[in-house]
Amino acid sequence: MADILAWAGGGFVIIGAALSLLGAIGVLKFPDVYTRIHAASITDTAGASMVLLGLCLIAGLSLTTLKLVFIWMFVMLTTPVSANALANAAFGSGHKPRIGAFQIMRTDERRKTPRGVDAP
Amino acid sequence: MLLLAGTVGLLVAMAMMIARAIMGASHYDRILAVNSFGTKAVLLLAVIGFMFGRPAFLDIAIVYALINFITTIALMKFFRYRALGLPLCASPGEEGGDG
Amino acid sequence: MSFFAMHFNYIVVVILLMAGLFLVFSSGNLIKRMIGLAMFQSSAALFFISLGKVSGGTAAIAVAPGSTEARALASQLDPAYVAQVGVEGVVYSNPLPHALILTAIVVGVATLAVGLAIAVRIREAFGSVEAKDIDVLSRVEATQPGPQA
Amino acid sequence: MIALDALHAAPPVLTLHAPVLLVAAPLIAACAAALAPSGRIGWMISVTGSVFAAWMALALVGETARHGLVTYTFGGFAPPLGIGFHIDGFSAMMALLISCAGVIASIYSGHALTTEVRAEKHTLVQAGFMLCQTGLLGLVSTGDAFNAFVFLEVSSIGTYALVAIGESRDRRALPAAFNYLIMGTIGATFYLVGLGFLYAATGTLNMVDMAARLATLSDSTVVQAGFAFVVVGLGIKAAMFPLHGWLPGAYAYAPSLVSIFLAATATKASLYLMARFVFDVFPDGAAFGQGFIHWVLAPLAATAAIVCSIQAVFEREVRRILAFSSVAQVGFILLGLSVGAAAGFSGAMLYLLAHALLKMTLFMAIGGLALSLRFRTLDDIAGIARDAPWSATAFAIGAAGLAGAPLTIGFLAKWRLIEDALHAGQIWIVVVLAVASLLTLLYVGRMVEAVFFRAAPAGAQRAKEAPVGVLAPLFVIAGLCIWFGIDASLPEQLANSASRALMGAL
Amino acid sequence: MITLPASINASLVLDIVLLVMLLVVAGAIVRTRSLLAAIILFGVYSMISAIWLVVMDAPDVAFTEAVVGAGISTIVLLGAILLTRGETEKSDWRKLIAPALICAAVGGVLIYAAMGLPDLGDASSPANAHVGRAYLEGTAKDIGVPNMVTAVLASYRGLDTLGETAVIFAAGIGVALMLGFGPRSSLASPPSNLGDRHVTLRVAAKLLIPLIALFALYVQFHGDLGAGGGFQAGVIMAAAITLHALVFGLRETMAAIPSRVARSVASLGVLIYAGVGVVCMINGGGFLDYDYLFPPAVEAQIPGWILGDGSHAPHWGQHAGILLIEIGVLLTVTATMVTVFYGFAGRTVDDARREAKR
Repeated sequence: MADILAWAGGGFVIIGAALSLLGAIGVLKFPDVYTRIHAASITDTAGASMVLLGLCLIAGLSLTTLKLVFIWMFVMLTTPVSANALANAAFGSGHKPRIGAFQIMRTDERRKTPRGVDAP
Repeated sequence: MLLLAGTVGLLVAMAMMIARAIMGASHYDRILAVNSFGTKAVLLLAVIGFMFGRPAFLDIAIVYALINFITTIALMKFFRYRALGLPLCASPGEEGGDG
Repeated sequence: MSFFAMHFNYIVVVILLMAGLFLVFSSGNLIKRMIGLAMFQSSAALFFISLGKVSGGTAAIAVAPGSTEARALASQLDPAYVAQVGVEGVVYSNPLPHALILTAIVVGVATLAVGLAIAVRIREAFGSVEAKDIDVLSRVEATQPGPQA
Repeated sequence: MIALDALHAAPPVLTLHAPVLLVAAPLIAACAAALAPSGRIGWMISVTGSVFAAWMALALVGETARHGLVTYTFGGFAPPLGIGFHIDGFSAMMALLISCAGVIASIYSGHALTTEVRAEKHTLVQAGFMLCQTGLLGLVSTGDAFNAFVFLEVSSIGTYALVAIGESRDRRALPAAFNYLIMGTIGATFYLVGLGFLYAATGTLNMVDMAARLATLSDSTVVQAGFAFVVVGLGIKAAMFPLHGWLPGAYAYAPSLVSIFLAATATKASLYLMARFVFDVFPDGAAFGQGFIHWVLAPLAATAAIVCSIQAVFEREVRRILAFSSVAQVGFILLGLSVGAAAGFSGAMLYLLAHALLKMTLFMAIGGLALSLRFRTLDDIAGIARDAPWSATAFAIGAAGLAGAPLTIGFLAKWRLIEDALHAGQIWIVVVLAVASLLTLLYVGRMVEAVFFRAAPAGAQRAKEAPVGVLAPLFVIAGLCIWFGIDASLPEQLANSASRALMGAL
Repeated sequence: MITLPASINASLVLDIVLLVMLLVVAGAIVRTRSLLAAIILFGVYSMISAIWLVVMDAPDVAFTEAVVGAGISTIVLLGAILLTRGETEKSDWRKLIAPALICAAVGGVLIYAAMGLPDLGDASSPANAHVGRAYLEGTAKDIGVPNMVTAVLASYRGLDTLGETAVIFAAGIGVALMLGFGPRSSLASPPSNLGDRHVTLRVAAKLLIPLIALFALYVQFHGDLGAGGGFQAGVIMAAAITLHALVFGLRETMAAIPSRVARSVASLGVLIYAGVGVVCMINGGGFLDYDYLFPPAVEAQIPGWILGDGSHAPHWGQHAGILLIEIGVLLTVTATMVTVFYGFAGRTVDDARREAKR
């Protein structure tokens, strides 16, 4: 039984790590701040959930599990909030998304802001 | 063994975050990278604790999550308001601002 | 190769120390100098911690002798090694450098805070945090007030 | 004058705990001063703390004269496991010097602070000043090398901010303080790295234990690196010649309270620690041994004594002249130390004491004048003797001592230094001392000439005589300069006992 | 020859990977001209070194590095560049030659010497065999707390920690002397031109602040059992207060904790620490000898069940002494960090201009 739990736990950890990795690729490859925030925050919460779930399975029921749950709560609370605050701040300071509804920019405007560099 | 694989995955993801933080483009990208790096570091610490057989070190992971959040807020506030001491809205009762 | 791996920590310490020192001496910006100073100090911390590591050791927080945790930790190591360097069946890393470096880190943050506070006042008094500008203004000042300047 | 070994300054209970009370008293006074409701009360607390520390230092001087060595164990764990204070004649002399300088400076600060610093900050300045004193006293008493680092930083971090508040008089205090902070931290970190190497080689941090273990070790690159980094680190802190760049600014632009205290003590405490390492922790032969002293220490010290004296001759700002002179005098002391292994250290020790007294007199006289007159250069203080005769007299006494005029302690100290050099057979050191003394005479002459024999420029602001609260400690110190010049038995006893301590193994 | 098991190799590999990351980040810090980027990267640098410290079995130090390097340092640095300027000027390469030579000389000496150091992890090196080993063997008998780092820090080398507390106190005094005691211009005015509400943030902060404070207390009182202690707890507590100030404004925070109170608490903490030492002295021991903290008559009255598996001598004095001094450290560190934050956050560019005119 314990063995199965340990293997399952390990599996969840790997899934979580893979999710984080996917998110990281997104952050590296996506074209602008908003898409990157999107990639990072979603995979961070999901990846963290998976990893912590896996560790819970390995740990069994103890103070350690409680701490893991605490970390999970913390991550679930803070990651979306900081992603939200970040996107809010970026948008408020005039960053224009490159894809989606704001994509249609005037050509001269697009020329002014080269790829990957934001307007002040 | 599985934990080791997880560790490697997280380390690679962290390395990518470092790359983003160095390349940056805008400072918002950097904050994002640091924040995401922090989350992954929390996970890595947790996994390492199990791998080395001392899960008691989860406290450090908790601290990390916490400090990471506060730093992100401070950075965000820095860019948006150019001051650390200002409140985020007019006052607890009325919400100021004109749109 | 093994020699290199076993001294890699020290090499990194030296490189970080050089990088910090370089930043302190080469940067004209006072804030950046403080960042360099912080890096410089942290390299000393890395040095001490590397000295205190014991192979196969665990953190110096006592594990109850004979507990499952203690047995799990010992099971990964050669019993002869554990008997030789372990304390009650568990191998620990050296706690002394950790205690020293805790103190040193605190000293570092204290220095950083005071240094930055002075840098802020410099900016207010001279209008710049570039060493170049400050030098020029100081030199001008040195010649100003005397009657026969 | 009484003999030191008959000195029973404090009751036995206090004497037993004197080593720790010496350090704890200023620390507690610092906390109390920070809590004080007004600057006046903060000042009283600070004076009380300093006086208590000086009392304890006096008790320790007596104890060390009788027993040679006083040890104190903290936490009930004997070194090397725990931290121990290890106080011999040298430590006791330094402790007495530092605490007495603290008393004088804190009494002086009652008047000086009111004109130099805004009232709301007085309690904090007193607290910082007491912390600075705590650090230096701990530094000279401790027998643990890492503990010395901690105390070094306690005093330094207090000092950086104290130097910087000199900005209200001259904004150049800020960059000077920043420079001091950077160089000081680099020095302290070098010391720490060196300590890391020594710890790697010996596995201990206690200096006695370290010395014992180094004696059994063969000379390795690790030990040599440890020695080099410790010496360079402390050399920066002690303003040893090529590493002295931070000093002139820090001394010149600090508020007078701080420059008085620093000039008398700060570099000397670092010199103390360096001497401990060079002569005690590393017995002859280990690391670079005598080669280091002959081929590095002595030539650098000689260069310092000459080059910085020349710089002082060509400097225009009064306080910077004194600051450059301080670097040069550090060179004198180091020269004295370098011949010490052959001829004994008492000359160097006497010179250290003398220089502390003289520099305090000079900086305090200048500080007293600055209370009523803003000045920078020699021209600004031309003819000031007519407006403030008493301060000018004290200044003249200090200046005469610095130049080595007979009947002052300065003459005696220089004489002994030259005697020691002759005794060691180092003629070139005698030549260097003579040349540097001539240069000293030059810049001292310039200052005295400006103060006494030049007419004040027309329409210049007039100075006022310093208040009694400043003149009293000033004349105590100036009086000591002369008294010790005539009857030097007390400083000589101190210096001899310090010299014996440094000569004997730990 | 003892064969190394997989976990040791794993830790060696982790060690090397993390150090390489550290080098890369350090290189980026040296190269970047944007101060902000440097500060953000410095946060990353601290985070990596904290993970590395865990790998090197130093969780206590990792704790400190995490809260100090990634937390306090970053916030203080941000506060500092707010009051200065964001970019550094490009320096002439000719001016870089001398610093590069100095660094190369220092580095050369160090590399040469470091090659003579014992291997990483050598249990029989002098560093690990002499005094360090004595602590490992003696802590259970002498002090009776599981966390040996705490034992060394608070009891064996308690004087160092008193000095460390004094250093922190000195830094608080220094920053207060330089930057004053909090806001002078009106900081109450909201950023009215920006229409942010940040409802989520405020709700989340309200939830989190008590949790963080609670966690700080856990770290404080768990310090002799696991990683943690007064310093770490103090910084975490200060972080909670900082978060409050960041979200609700400095005015609100200073209404709750005026700077005068913060400064008094800072000196109170040092006084508690020194006071414990003096009490031990009055009871007949040495300074900070906690075994003398309670007079024997009192110690006999303490019932055995309070702490106790009874495996070692009880050491009431040691436990109580460590507890008390850690409280002293907590108070000083919290109050000082808050004072430092007030100093940096409470000053605005307007203040600076006014001060310059004066």
